Amino acid sequence: MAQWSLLSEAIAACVHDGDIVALEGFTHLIPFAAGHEIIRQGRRGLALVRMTPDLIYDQMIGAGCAAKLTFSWGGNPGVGSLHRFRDAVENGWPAPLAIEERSHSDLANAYVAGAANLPFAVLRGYVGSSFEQMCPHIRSVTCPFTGERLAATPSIRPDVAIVHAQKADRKGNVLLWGILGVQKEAVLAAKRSIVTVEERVESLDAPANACILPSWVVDAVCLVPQGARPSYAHGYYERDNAFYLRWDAISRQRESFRAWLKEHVLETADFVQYLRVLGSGGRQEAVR
Amino acid sequence: MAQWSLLSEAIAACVHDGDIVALEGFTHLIPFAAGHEIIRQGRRGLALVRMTPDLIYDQMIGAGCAAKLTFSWGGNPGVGSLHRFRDAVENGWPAPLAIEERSHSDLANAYVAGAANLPFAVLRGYVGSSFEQMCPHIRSVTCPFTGERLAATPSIRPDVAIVHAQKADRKGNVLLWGILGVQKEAVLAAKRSIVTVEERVESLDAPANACILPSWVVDAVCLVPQGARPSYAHGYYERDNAFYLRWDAISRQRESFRAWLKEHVLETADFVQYLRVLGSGGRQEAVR
Amino acid sequence: MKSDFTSEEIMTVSAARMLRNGAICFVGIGLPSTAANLARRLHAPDAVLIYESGPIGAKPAVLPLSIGDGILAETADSVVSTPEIFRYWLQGGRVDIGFLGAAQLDRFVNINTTVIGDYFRPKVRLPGAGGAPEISTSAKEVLVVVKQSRRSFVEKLDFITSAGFLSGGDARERTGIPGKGPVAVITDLCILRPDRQTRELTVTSVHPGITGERIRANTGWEVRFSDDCRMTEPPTGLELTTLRDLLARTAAAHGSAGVAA
Amino acid sequence: MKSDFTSEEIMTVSAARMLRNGAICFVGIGLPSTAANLARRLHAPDAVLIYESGPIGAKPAVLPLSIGDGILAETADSVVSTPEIFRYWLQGGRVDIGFLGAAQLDRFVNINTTVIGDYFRPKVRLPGAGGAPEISTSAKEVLVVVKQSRRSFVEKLDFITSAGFLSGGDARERTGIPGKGPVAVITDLCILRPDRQTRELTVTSVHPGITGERIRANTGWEVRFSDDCRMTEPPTGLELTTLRDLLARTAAAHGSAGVAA
Repeated sequence: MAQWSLLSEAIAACVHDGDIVALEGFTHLIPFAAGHEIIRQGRRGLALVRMTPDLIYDQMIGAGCAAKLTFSWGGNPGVGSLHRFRDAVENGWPAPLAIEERSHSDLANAYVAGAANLPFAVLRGYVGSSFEQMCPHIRSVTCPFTGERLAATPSIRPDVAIVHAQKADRKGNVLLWGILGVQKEAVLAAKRSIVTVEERVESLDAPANACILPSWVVDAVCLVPQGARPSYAHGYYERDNAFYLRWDAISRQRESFRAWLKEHVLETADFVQYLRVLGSGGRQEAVR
Repeated sequence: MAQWSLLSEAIAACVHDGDIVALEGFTHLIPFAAGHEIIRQGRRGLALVRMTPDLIYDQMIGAGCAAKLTFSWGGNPGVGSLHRFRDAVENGWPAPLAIEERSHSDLANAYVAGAANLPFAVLRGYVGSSFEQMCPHIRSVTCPFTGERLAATPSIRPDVAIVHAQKADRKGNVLLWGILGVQKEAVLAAKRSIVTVEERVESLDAPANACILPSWVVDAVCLVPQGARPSYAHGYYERDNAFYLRWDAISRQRESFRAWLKEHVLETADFVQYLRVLGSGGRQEAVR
Repeated sequence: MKSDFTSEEIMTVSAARMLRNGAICFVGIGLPSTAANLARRLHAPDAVLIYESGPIGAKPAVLPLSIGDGILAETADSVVSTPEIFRYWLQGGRVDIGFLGAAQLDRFVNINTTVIGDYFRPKVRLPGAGGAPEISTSAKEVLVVVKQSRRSFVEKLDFITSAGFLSGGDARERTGIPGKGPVAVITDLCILRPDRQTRELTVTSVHPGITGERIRANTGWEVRFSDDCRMTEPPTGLELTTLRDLLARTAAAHGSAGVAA
Repeated sequence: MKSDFTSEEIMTVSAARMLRNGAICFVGIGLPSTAANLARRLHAPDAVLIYESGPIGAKPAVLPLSIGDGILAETADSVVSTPEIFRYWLQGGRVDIGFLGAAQLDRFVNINTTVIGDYFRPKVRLPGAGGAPEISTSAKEVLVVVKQSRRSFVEKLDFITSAGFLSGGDARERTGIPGKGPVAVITDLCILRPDRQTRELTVTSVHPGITGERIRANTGWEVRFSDDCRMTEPPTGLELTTLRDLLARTAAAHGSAGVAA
């Protein structure tokens, strides 16, 4: 049964050095607040997993939290490179970053396999690419009926999954809608999970067949309004695209990145203060 | 792009003798009207597929439409045996019925594999049971990472899938809600598909992340109000449980079954007339 | 001793008592569903009922007519597709208790719901597996509720649909099946539990007014009684009232035609 | 010849023209998304746009800022999970056209979005595969839209992220890949199509005002021109107005900060 917690307490309890950690969200509902709290608490040696490592993983990698990254597309969406990610891979700064590279289709299937308690995923994938030669985690199975050869890849089973959602009720049942990405699968594939939400409500009043995480598959639910900024929360606020553009300059050099991280994350107490420092107070749309 | 059609035309165009045909619906939204039309048109030699063959498959089997049945649970839910199904398996009446038996988990996975264009499904299934000895369609694969042995079964790829849903819009986009069963997977796994609906609407006005079949994955959409009777349509009418109980007596003997089939199906023009003959006119709840 | 409850009532009440509060329970239709919903109204208000048709956390006010009754969807915390139920929820290892019925079982709680007689030329064709083969292996524990007779409690099964303890002893563990297997079989006569060593079902609790003779007469093998076999606690007034009220409200809601589950 | 359109405009318009009405199109973000949405406004109102984040049948009024922009969800016929997109919709064989961008490609339209240099000690680490490896094999046909330069059109790739025609000829067919592969590469200079026999990209249409010399200077291999190479039809007034209007409305909706897609 999910406990309503402070985010700082949830991260302290659930995320340990060396854990396999997946923060998911496919451009929507990206758990920035949780990522910042992991940085603030100084976690090290994490094996990060994420289909689309973007700004929050760039920040975590640059902050030195990660030893490994399993991913399928790492970029600043619509803008360009992730400079901290590249610096880690190309130059080992601030620490070497091992990578386990997949395709979207593979990772999405691997989360599904993890949620379904299967050790591997089967997909029609990678044919003709260099992946099979370069990436030992990509193997194959043969269909016992047709003899066809298909790609097989290990399932994803994080120690902790962290996602952001729109609402949770008193008991900790979570509702999310809009672009769902692999959030549900990430939570179900993980041993532990934390969900940050925009809003705590008495009752979810969810439509039939909505995407719901029942309280009892979640460890901690944390009320963190705007916790997905600068990404967006459908029904709450839009993407702060200016920040995505600014990030390119902030992150390009190690020094400007470190200064930004210090001021905005390391020296802020929580996400509320981060938003204040960021000066986003005037930008809080109410598109609900 | 789905064509709005008469059910009789859709069955004539899409369902041929010898086809692999799946009418799905997990106690909810069972496409009775479509099953009756298949009987009326005298299809023969069908390889029927359905997780829970119940009254409509009992009727189709008793009417002589089927040569094979792939299934995981065949009974009159909450009542008892399917007498026509048993008569076909035990005595070959009115025709021998080959069976391909699975578990729910297997068939559900096999539809998923079919929808995903994979030749087989992988599941943790059947361990310790007699299935692997008796059923040659149940094989195994070995995980290329952990060495674990898992069950592998052939995917389901029907020639035609038929489901019933609540609504479709002008263009033929289909919305269903409530108990979803494997309907979406059945349609996506099939080469052709027919959807009967309760209602034709200008716009679906569906909630976010609702279960929708886009028009272009469906061949024919047919307006057949109450087309799932005596099963239920969430938001429209409840299950006619009295009929499920009555079916036990009707179907127990070949003669009473034949008489019922003749009067209610073979000698009615369509489902509207069937409902009239059945005398259900007085029972049309409006629970919407 | 003349009891003021029926044998079906004590069976249902005894089965309900087995469901601990907060347990995640995968519920078969019929007797298991009745028992699970009774438990929810008594000591287990926070039990989470999962039905294979898709509802998770169903809280029906009356008993469902079918495994996919609309009332399950309306009262559930979430309604997912049937593939998702089997893949993410059951196989995912999230189910504490699989609550099953059975057509036939043997002394090691292997279950047959497939055929009587030869598989290819059956004497009686039963409904088939449904969800049971994977419920019996993926759920952490299994409860079975079934009326006891020589037709249901048999010496040898013609087909093992769902694994219990197979040939007994550590046979089940050796297969690598994740779930622990059956912890109790609740009947209209008694409660049986697997012996720790042999895993053979032994009578551990006899319902009031039932003789050992009657149990033996309704068991297709030489049934053993455990050394500390006791009498089943009779249903309390509250248990009986709650059960009868549930059934009455179910009949009222569905009409007399509805007394199926 | 001084043209009244930019090279980016004729690229986008030429790419848009390739998308036939009613086609089911799996859309990459950036140039492909712009082209596909332009096509929807011109000759292909019934094209079905699928984005890997989950929207099926998206009809955004302005361009999305990201592959998972809320406007895609709001205007879609259906929004499913990302696993479902890849499993049921792409791998399911339902996509007519995969519309891709590329960091680098070779003469056989193999695409690299992974690394420049050694895989384990990369000179430049690129974003990685995204959906491309499976889009390029599962979509029935592939369109590529990319700015042409010696950095993007290279003699040899350091990593094949997504299969084009591999080593050319029937190499792709021999792998059993279901999709037919790339049918055209649209750049800011020209349109290239694979030769029927060799499958090598050849210039089949040169944009107005562009010389063969300029194309050669921006191609990392000895590029061939097809015998019937013609001049690309310049964008019509309607095409240009529609594109500019789309971009202007996009900028207005997202603010100047929004001109990302």
